[in-house]
Amino acid sequence: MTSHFPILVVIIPLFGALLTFFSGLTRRKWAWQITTLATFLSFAISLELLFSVHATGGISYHLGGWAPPWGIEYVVDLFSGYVLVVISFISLMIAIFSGEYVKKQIGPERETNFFVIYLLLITGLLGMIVTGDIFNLYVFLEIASLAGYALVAVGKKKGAIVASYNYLILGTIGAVFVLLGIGHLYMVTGTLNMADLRERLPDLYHSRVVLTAFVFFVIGFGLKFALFPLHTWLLSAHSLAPSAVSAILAAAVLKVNLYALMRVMFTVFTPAFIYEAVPIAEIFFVIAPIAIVVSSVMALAQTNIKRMLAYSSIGQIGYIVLGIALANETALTGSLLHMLNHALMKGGLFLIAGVIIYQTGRYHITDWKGLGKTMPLTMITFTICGLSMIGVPLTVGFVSKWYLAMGALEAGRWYFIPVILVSSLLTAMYFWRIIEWGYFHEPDDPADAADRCAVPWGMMSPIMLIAFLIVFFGVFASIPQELAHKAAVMLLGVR
Amino acid sequence: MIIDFVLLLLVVVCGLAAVLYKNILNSIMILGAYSLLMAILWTRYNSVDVAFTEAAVGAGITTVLLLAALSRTLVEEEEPAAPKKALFPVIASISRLIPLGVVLLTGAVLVYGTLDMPNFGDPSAPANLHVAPYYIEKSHPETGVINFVTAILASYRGYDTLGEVTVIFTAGICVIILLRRRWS
Amino acid sequence: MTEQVIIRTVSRLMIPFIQLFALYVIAHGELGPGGGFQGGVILGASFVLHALVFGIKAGRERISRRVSDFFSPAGVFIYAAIGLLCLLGGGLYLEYDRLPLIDNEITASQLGIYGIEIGVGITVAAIMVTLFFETAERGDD
Amino acid sequence: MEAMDIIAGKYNYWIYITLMMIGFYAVIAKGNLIKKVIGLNIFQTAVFLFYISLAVRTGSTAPILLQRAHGALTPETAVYTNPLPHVLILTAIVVGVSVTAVALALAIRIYQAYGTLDEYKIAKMEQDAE
Repeated sequence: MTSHFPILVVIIPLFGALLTFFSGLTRRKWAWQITTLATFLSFAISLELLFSVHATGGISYHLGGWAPPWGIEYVVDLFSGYVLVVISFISLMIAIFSGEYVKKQIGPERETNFFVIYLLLITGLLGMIVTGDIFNLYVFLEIASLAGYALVAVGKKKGAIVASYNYLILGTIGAVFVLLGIGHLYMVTGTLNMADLRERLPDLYHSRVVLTAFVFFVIGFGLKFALFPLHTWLLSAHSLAPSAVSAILAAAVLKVNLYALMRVMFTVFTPAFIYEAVPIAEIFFVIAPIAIVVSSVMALAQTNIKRMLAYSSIGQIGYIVLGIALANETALTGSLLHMLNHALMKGGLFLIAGVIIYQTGRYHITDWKGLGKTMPLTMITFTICGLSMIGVPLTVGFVSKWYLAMGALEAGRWYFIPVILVSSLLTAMYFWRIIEWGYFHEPDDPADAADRCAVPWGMMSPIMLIAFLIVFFGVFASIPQELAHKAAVMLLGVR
Repeated sequence: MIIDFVLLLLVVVCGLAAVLYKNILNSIMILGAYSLLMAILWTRYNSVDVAFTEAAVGAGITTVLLLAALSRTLVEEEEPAAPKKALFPVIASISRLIPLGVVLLTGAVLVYGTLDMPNFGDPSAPANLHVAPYYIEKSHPETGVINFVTAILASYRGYDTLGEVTVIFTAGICVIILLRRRWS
Repeated sequence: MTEQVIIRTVSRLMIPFIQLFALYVIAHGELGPGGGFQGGVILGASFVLHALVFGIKAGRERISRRVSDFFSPAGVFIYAAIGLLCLLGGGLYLEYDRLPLIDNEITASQLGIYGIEIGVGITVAAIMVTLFFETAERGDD
Repeated sequence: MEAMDIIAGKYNYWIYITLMMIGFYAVIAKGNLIKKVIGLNIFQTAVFLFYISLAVRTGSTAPILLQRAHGALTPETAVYTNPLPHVLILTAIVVGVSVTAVALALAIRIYQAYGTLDEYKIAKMEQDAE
């Protein structure tokens, strides 16, 4: 059975979605239970896969028994194994959280279908991670995208539907661009398998067709993971969606689309192409600092907590992109670590915002007066996530920023260090406001303090686990660092 | 050859007309014609399966869905909202040109890429030489299927097709969650 | 109203044939153009045609929400489950040659392909029906 | 002569690029939400035309094994069109109709909530609401 893990990790959420839908037809309320079980199994299998690739090297699984390049291949290596664990973990946390959250925020009649779509989203994301076939990547990209569009619109906010529509239009343009890129590559190589493409491309590095394909991949995926300045859809989609959905979009969907671009850049085109044949690093060197600083400034100007978090995501994507452009092991390690860290921090922050809105209905941080007294546990976890976003030592946020800064020095580009510092300072300012409102102001109505403590444990426990991990991996940084470093070496070594 | 050319021109004309008509009902009808012409064109390019699908989906289901959506909304394209008094009229008029610029830029990139492509119909184009001949030689002995497209669709790339069915299932559930009113 | 009568009579006559043709297309994908997807679309379209001619309400009587809801995931389930059956036979996912209980590899492969085409057809037909009715049905009727 | 060769030799690709630009323009420049979906369809179909075009081999026959009438079941007797892009586009057509359906569902919901399908009017209402 172990040998089938690469496919099971994707197919279990799919079966979960189907069973959830069937259970809905029989009026049984098993949606949340099935979802949690399916995401848990996926997470467990991902962990086992990561251990085994760490011990013995990459796994290739031939779907349908057809050898690549004729059939579709699934590939688990250190990079995909690492991202698989991150995404399946965060999807498990958000699934647990959603049990109570969905009942109140989305409504009982939509509950079953919410979880069906949630599981389909996870199927799509996990499928994108393990696939070694570039067209299969597109198919699963579309599963994840469609599910994502619908999830944005299920909330009660009117504007969310418009946000979802805009997300759909830009997302589809991105997907069609990816499809065009695939067509261009297929045209000159005659294959769709990523490993096979890598072998056949070097002779064609100066072909205009290949260059065009590369441009469309970057723009297509860039639209999907909100690469500055293609991020416009993100702000309304992430801020108006229900908080659990915002969390999965920011923590998982952005990451997986970024992963897909990295997959294409590093294992299809190889570092030799992306760093030497095209000026993509130079472009990222311009985009990333602007994204990092501008988004921090804009986040500082927001009073709506979710909009603030959405702006901050654009900057965090900027950090990851910067690490890719710096092109050395240290910086790329930083990027990979930041993918994990941002998934934990932003996932955690959106869930916490969800809890506070769930309990108090307050979106504006100026209304969060005295939350430190009325919802102490929630505010502590918020503070931990906030400190990590700033990059305070002993949190994960510090580790990845440290690696990025060291990578910048190593690349001889010291001028990115002030950028990181300024952005950290701005981040400190916009989180400090909230912490100040929460701890140093008296609550409007102290009487309801007791009432507000009663956040369901089903919602609090995943948040507390995330906050714990932020500190744990901040202190014992070597565990993810070792994995990320090995994955970075593998990516850069594929020459 | 001449027929292909006429069909291609007709497709472009239909595409333009579908975009330019103010009345959306007309647009939808022309879009249906566009899909049907596309299907005929593809039959001429020997892709019978795709043509069949495009005729059923593009000209059939898509048109019906568009009409159904139209019956619940508006038939005419509305007059655009009165433009706000712009502080800098120059910037406002430039910003209206941005979409055109984006489109032209995309077109330019595509033209640039196309310059290095093998000619249309080139039998020795790389796309036809690497993986494809294997299917043509082996698919019947290996899968027992006569239609190569079905053999690849269902067997060699059967997992893609599972993904495809999942996509359409996802779309169904998405539409249900968005539009269903009475849940009982 | 005579036009209506003509359309209704013709549709009543045509729909069974369209459905028969749809089944033919689903089953015939191995030999000629067509397959589960095309056949499924035609099957779904036959119900849509019925609803267009006789009204949405009459259409829903022909194929109720319970039925289309049940069949939508059923097709995907059949497809994915055939993949799992191949695991039981000792093969890889969707490796039809290894379907359990069938000795001849080519027969197994053909059966597997038939099975998934039927799965595709079921889901596509049911979803097409769902898409149409959910889009066209107003909340108040 | 070379320029003529480029123009005539790749005429199909020029057509698909034109169509793609038409569709893309409608998607990003049109204000009506249903018109955008129509543009999206043209945009996607243009890419399908690209895939189908790259599969064409002059003088080839449809990718279905020529059979019994000629006695032999060997594929060598004929040159077939490349079947792989056809398979990919079958999948992509399904994706296209799925996206269209979801986009239309959203457009209907937007119309119910705002009473208009004009992007700019909706944006204005959203601004006023804030």
